[in-house]
Amino acid sequence: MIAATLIAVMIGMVLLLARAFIGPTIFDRILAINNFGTKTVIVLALYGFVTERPDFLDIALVYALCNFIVTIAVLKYFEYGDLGHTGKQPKDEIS
Amino acid sequence: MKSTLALLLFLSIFWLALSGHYSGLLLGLGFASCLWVALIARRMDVVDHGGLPVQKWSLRIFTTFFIYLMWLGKEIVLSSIAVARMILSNGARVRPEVIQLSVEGMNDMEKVIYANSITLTPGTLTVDVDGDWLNVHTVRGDLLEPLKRGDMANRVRRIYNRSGKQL
Amino acid sequence: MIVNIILLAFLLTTAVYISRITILFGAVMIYGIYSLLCATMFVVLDAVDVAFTEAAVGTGISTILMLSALSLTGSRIEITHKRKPIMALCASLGLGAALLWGTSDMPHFADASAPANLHVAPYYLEESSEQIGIPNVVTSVLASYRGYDTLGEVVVIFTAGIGVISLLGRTTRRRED
Amino acid sequence: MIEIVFLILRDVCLFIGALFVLVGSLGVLRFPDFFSRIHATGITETVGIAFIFAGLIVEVGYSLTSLKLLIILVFVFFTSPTSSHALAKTAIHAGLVPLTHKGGNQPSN
Repeated sequence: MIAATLIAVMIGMVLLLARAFIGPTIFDRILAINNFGTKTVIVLALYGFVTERPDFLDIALVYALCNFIVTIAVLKYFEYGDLGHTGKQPKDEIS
Repeated sequence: MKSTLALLLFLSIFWLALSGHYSGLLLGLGFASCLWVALIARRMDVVDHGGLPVQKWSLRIFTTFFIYLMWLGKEIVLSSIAVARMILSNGARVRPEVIQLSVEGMNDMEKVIYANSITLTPGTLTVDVDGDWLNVHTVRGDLLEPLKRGDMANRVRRIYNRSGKQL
Repeated sequence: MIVNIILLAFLLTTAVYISRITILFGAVMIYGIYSLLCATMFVVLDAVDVAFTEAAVGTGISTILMLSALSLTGSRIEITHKRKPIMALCASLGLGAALLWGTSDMPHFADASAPANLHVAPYYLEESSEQIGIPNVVTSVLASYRGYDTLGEVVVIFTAGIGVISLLGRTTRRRED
Repeated sequence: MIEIVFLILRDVCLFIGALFVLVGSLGVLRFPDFFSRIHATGITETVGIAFIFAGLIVEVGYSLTSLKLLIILVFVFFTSPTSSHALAKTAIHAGLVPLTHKGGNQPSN
């Protein structure tokens, strides 16, 4: 059953890849990638159980962290056009 | 200083929970790295001064919060089923709407819990927070009915034991 | 096994898509997926430490670095594929074929009698946890048995980091003046 | 006897979780506009991952592993609304208008 779940999540990944490829807006891609990261976390956890080595969960944890940070960084880039921005001044004053 | 110590304590507990090795050398190394991270966080001034749970949060609030989480879990499952049925019916029943909800009289923590609960429930999504108003997007109007009636808002208010008045 | 095949198929499609996409920003985004897949592949190949590094560096830092490069250069221009680089395609296909042919001489994955697994690896595996006291063998090899080597690497990376910071720091200071 | 119950519980949890993950991904592909697609990803990131991890926790029982699973779960629960909200807000600020069935019912911001 765990292996079947693994396969099901991977089919879900295929659907998300399709959404990431066809877009159409950049936000659709970011959304698909963010969700892809969550699915990767699930896949890693499940894979650890399929191979009976659940110690791999640490990597899943790092993934969850990185996924969040990357999404926020990308959106910050989009909102302010600059990653070093503190978010205190409005967008128009920088450029 | 107090928040830095709380951060250090939290990091140490987190390290203990994750490592699973309890020999002297490793415990020392782990604590040293926690201390290092806490010091860097203090120097960078990224320690969260507002979120220290020991001051305001008594045990009672933890229990009410837990009850709220249980209720939220039920809501999440119910609305997920609704959205899942929408997806399986080829998106025919999708009626996106954007409405504004009032969060008048809530403090910041309650607003955060409320807005995040709305977002966490599939089918409804907090797009923007604008003073005392939340812009909420939904895939179908009737998913917003419980929110409009103020069920969730009242329960959020009840976490801190404030009177749940009608919106 | 089927996980391997699916992951490889994902990697291939992502790589082809990255090479075809015309928006730089989209390429950076899809590259994040590529890194995630790569790291999952490393986990499947039992290289947990490499997967850790790939997860942190490939997914986290390199995406952010590319984004900062994009925001520094301000480049939002779409690339146009004008030329059809037949020669380059032939060269890369040839190189790939040569590499594939080369791997046929290599020992199989996880072969216990491979030369790499016979020299010092058994010694490290058996003795390191008693000698060093660290449960992870890779860490004790990197930080203790090959400590000087690692120290040299760290010095090189540190120098490179200082170089980059001094280059970037100058431009921002000039902008403030 | 109790083992069989746990086995069934695990399989049911995993099955429901896998189903929700699949449906959520299908929704990301099927829904008509960006803002509705966020709701579809919400299914994966709440119910899907919760049921799958609950199944895995049933599988391992009391141990450090299930604690780690719980930590990941809590972490995903905390971050997923934040990133969805940030996505929606950035998209609105970038000028993307949500599709509404009435038309012209745009949010003021």
